[in-house]
Amino acid sequence: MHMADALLSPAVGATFWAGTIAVSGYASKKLKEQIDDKLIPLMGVLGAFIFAAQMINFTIPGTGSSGHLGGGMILAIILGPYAAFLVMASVLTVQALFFADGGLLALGCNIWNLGFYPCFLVYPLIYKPLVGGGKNPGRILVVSLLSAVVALQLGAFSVVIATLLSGKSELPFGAFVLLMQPIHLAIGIVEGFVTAGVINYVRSTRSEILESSAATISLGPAVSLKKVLITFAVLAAITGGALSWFASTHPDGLEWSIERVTGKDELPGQEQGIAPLLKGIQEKTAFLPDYGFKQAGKASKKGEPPPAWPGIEGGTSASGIIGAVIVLGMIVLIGMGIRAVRRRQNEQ
Amino acid sequence: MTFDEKYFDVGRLDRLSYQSTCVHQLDPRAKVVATVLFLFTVISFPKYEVGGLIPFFLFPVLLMTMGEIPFLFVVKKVLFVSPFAIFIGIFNPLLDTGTVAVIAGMPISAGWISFVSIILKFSLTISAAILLVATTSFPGVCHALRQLGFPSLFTSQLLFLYRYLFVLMEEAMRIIRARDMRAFGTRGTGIKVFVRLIGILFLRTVDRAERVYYAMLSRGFQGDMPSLRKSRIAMTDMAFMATMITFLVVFRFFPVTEEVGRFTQELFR
Amino acid sequence: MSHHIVEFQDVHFSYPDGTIALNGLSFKIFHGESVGIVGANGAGKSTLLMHMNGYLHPASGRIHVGDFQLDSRTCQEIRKKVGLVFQNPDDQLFMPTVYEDVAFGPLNLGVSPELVKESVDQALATVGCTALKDKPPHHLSSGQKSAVAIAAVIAMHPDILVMDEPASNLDPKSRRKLINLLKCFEHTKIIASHDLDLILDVCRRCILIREGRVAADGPTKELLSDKALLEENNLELPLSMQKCGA
Amino acid sequence: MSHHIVEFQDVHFSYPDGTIALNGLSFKIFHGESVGIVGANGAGKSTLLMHMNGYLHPASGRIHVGDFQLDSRTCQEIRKKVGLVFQNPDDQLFMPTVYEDVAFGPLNLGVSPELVKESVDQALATVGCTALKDKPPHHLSSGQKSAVAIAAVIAMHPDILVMDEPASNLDPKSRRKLINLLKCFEHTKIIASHDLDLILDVCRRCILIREGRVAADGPTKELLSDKALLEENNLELPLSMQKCGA
Ligand SMILES: Nc1ncnc2c1ncn2[C@@H]1O[C@H](COP(=O)(O)OP(=O)(O)OP(=O)(O)O)[C@@H](O)[C@H]1O
Ligand SMILES: Nc1ncnc2c1ncn2[C@@H]1O[C@H](COP(=O)(O)OP(=O)(O)OP(=O)(O)O)[C@@H](O)[C@H]1O
Ligand SMILES: [Mg+2]
Ligand SMILES: [Mg+2]
Repeated sequence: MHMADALLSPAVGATFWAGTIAVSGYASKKLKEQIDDKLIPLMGVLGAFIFAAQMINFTIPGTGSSGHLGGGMILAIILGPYAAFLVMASVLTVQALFFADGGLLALGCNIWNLGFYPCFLVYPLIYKPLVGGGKNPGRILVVSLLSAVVALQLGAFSVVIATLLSGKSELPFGAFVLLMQPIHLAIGIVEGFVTAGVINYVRSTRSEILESSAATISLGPAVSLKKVLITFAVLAAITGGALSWFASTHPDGLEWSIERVTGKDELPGQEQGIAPLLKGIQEKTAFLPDYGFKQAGKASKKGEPPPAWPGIEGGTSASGIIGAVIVLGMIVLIGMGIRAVRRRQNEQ
Repeated sequence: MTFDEKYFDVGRLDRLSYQSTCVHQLDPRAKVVATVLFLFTVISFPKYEVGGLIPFFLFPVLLMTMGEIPFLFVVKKVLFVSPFAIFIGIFNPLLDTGTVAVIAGMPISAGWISFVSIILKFSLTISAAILLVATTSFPGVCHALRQLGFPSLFTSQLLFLYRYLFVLMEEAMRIIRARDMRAFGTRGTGIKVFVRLIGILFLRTVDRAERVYYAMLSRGFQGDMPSLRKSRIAMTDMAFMATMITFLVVFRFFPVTEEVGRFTQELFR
Repeated sequence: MSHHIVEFQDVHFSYPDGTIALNGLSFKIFHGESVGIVGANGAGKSTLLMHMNGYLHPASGRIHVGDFQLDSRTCQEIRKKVGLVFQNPDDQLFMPTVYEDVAFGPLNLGVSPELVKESVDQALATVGCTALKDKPPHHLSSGQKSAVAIAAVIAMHPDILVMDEPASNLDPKSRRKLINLLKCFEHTKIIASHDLDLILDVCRRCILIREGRVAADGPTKELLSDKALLEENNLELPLSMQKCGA
Repeated sequence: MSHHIVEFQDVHFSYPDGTIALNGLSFKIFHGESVGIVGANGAGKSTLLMHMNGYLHPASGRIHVGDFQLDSRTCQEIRKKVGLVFQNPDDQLFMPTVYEDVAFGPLNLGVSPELVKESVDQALATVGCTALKDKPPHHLSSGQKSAVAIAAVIAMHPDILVMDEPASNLDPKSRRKLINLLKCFEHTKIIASHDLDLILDVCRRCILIREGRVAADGPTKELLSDKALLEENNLELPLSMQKCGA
């Protein structure tokens, strides 16, 4: 669910960056105050750990497809929100640079979505108050699931908002939401299981790590898990209802998106998932030229002479296309020229 | 991609970044700033812009050739990376069906144009990010960020992250190989085993962080990461920035593609 | 059936960053042999072992294991035949208890639970670790971990046992125990190590790798007493042979 | 000034999980000595070294290094005197390039940039790695990493060089190079290792640790030829002494 540069407008990209930089600055300042210099190498090495762990795939039961770790919640639980946010920012920076996941402008947005929500909303408002003493594995599991799901839902929703505000995509709000949220519900559940599994494992083998971590200092009074769960269920029902109402005001959008969502139980980014989807879309769009052609034909019947090539907007689009081909050709030539010169230099 | 392939990929990019071509020798700050300006310029084009984006391919091509970065490597990265933009963009032709042009008798809908625009922007921005690190090296980028005012706490731990990336990826790779060697297909690769692997890797990571911290203490670490890097902006860097900005402005505000096309049409008329 | 069990024919392999790791490697290993693989740091030993059970695939050249030629379809089959023991047992022991860890491989092979139990018990007995059955691996000493890692592999009844640096970081006594253990295995054994004394003790035959190619291949005793050859390859006489001449 | 440079007096230490690692350890090391620390896996060697420059503090007992008694106030001073080379060079090379890594210590000591440059260059020259200056550590071979890790420590001009398993995973030639390098250091040297041949080559004196206590202490030659004592401690004769008698 990495946001991509190509979908962003400069204003939206810059806004997210501004938010991210502000939070990073705040987090750095907070950390500087309480710093234990042990934290710098720990943060760096844990960042590398998250990065490496994200590269490991596992099989999701029942689907045969594979998932991987996000890591925001684990970091927040181990390091506390400030350090976790910075580490998450670093992990995403490295991803943007080494895997080009998303791109550099979208990085601000991605850090916000995958770092801010888990560290500064979900961790202090859900995980920490609910987990209690952090001693009960069952409770850790439930709270981790809830936290991961909420964090990912917020992140996914944020992607939708950013994309819509940027205005580069035609997807209507309702359809987009219905496309993103269910997928991220699945991802969130998996993430929650993994988070709880790792935390419980660490707790059972080396509990001192969790106890000494910055995150567990000054635990607030434990809130009743039941109450919060009920509240969440109610909230979920309300938002679900609202969203589907919203979506149903865009009926055609709803129709096809439901079709897609139900036809597809894998995570995005899986080849198996996307290939048939793309194929379907190709089939859908195949009628477009045909359809357009008829329209053009109809227009010509009305007596106007059919627009001769290069078409309606005559000059502009023709010279545009010719120009594009020539410019591209020139760029390729320049590239090949430099390469040839280099090769000759190297040979000498 | 398997773990090995991902790991090798990162390693290869990292190795490319330690070459010493003229592009690699430019000041990292200049390259970071230039990349950001480039990205903003590309992104600032409106939704339906196609022609105006094409001249911008000059930059990646120049960086690739001058910086001796294999062309196919970058193309592969761009193709295989982050399907999200394409995934979302592909809806445009579906939903935005108004015909805006007819070319060679074939009507083109606005959706297709905005989709092509997304693809072009995508290729440009992704290759810019890859080329930044391939021609600057990751530590170079980090030092540039620090000099440009990012908090030193952030950049220091980013450098640690970079350093231990390779160590931990190798560790993870060995663990994964050990799992896959006894997993035979998908039986042993479920979430239970995964959680344990991650748990073990985590504990080893924490222990390693401890040892690294000791190693730092033994060399007088007291909370500050000293740096010897005091790069000075040279004339070549200034020249690079000036050229870059000029070209960005020209390509952004002057319809180069169309003019070239019009000029050619005139020639053959 | 062919009587050789592993055959490399002109195998080439480069890592994606361009490092040439194997560069025309050819050899045959026959049933029941014990072969040491030696060479300088970076000679390509680990890369070679990774090919042996299809973790890496050759860029050119062919690899036969048993009746199979290695390719992406046969590599699962080949992994059943070839048991690889990793250098660092911590990489390999990831289940909650020793028993579960040793059972991991056989279970994934689809063996029935009773048979699994049997082969686990047998494997643990072979390496003398039956008493450790219910311990979590992280509470074991390094020597015990090495032994359990070997048990985990032999529980899958491989035809060939392949090991990368089996004795590093073991104290001399645990190392000696490991050597004795290895000596009494009937399997075909292939061991890569810098510990030339271990190779001398365990392996009859020795293959010397240099820059991804076979530089010498012959009886361990002869090869490891050829001072000039060893020096050329960043090696030296096994320690137990060094002082005696002097 | 005291003429002994390191002194442990009845040092006890347990890890938080209750493992007793040091259990009444006492010894003195004098200026210019080279001392090998040997013992079985888990005997407490690494724990001992960690005390030597104050990462771990004894639960009871006293440690003197030079003129200081180790406590949380003096440990900064003591760290300047004691250069610790870790077993795994990856733990120690934490900066992005070799040069920056070697410079890290001197810079933290507040040395001026020119002097830093000088001592870095000198340290790299000592270990023969000048050419690697601008490389990132993860592109080095294991032998090179070990050498650079030593350079990083000697660039701080410590009085005492402390090493944990310096030769593991090195090929025999690189190991020999390292031994020669160690031999020509003038420093007081303390080396913990399972490689008894290395200890025999480099150290005059040897301390044998068992269960967190000194089990024997004496000239290396004598100690490492006492077969019974070694056997008791999970060790065995250095390989280079084994075959000769036979
Ligand atoms: N992941 C990798 N990416 C790039 N090059 C690699 C990688 N792994 C190994 N190499 C290179 O391949 C060559 C062979 O490495 P290999 O690990 O097989 O050597 P080795 O003989 O096992 O060495 P050692 O004795 O140090 O274990 C070396 O030059 C090494 O630097
Ligand atoms: N972080 C730790 N927490 C708990 N126990 C530990 C820890 N590190 C070591 N120990 C235990 O302390 C004892 C001494 O360990 P130490 O690492 O000092 O042994 P060693 O002599 O260095 O062994 P080796 O030769 O295997 O390196 C062992 O019983 C070990 O299990
Ligand atoms: Mg190896
Ligand atoms: Mg130790």
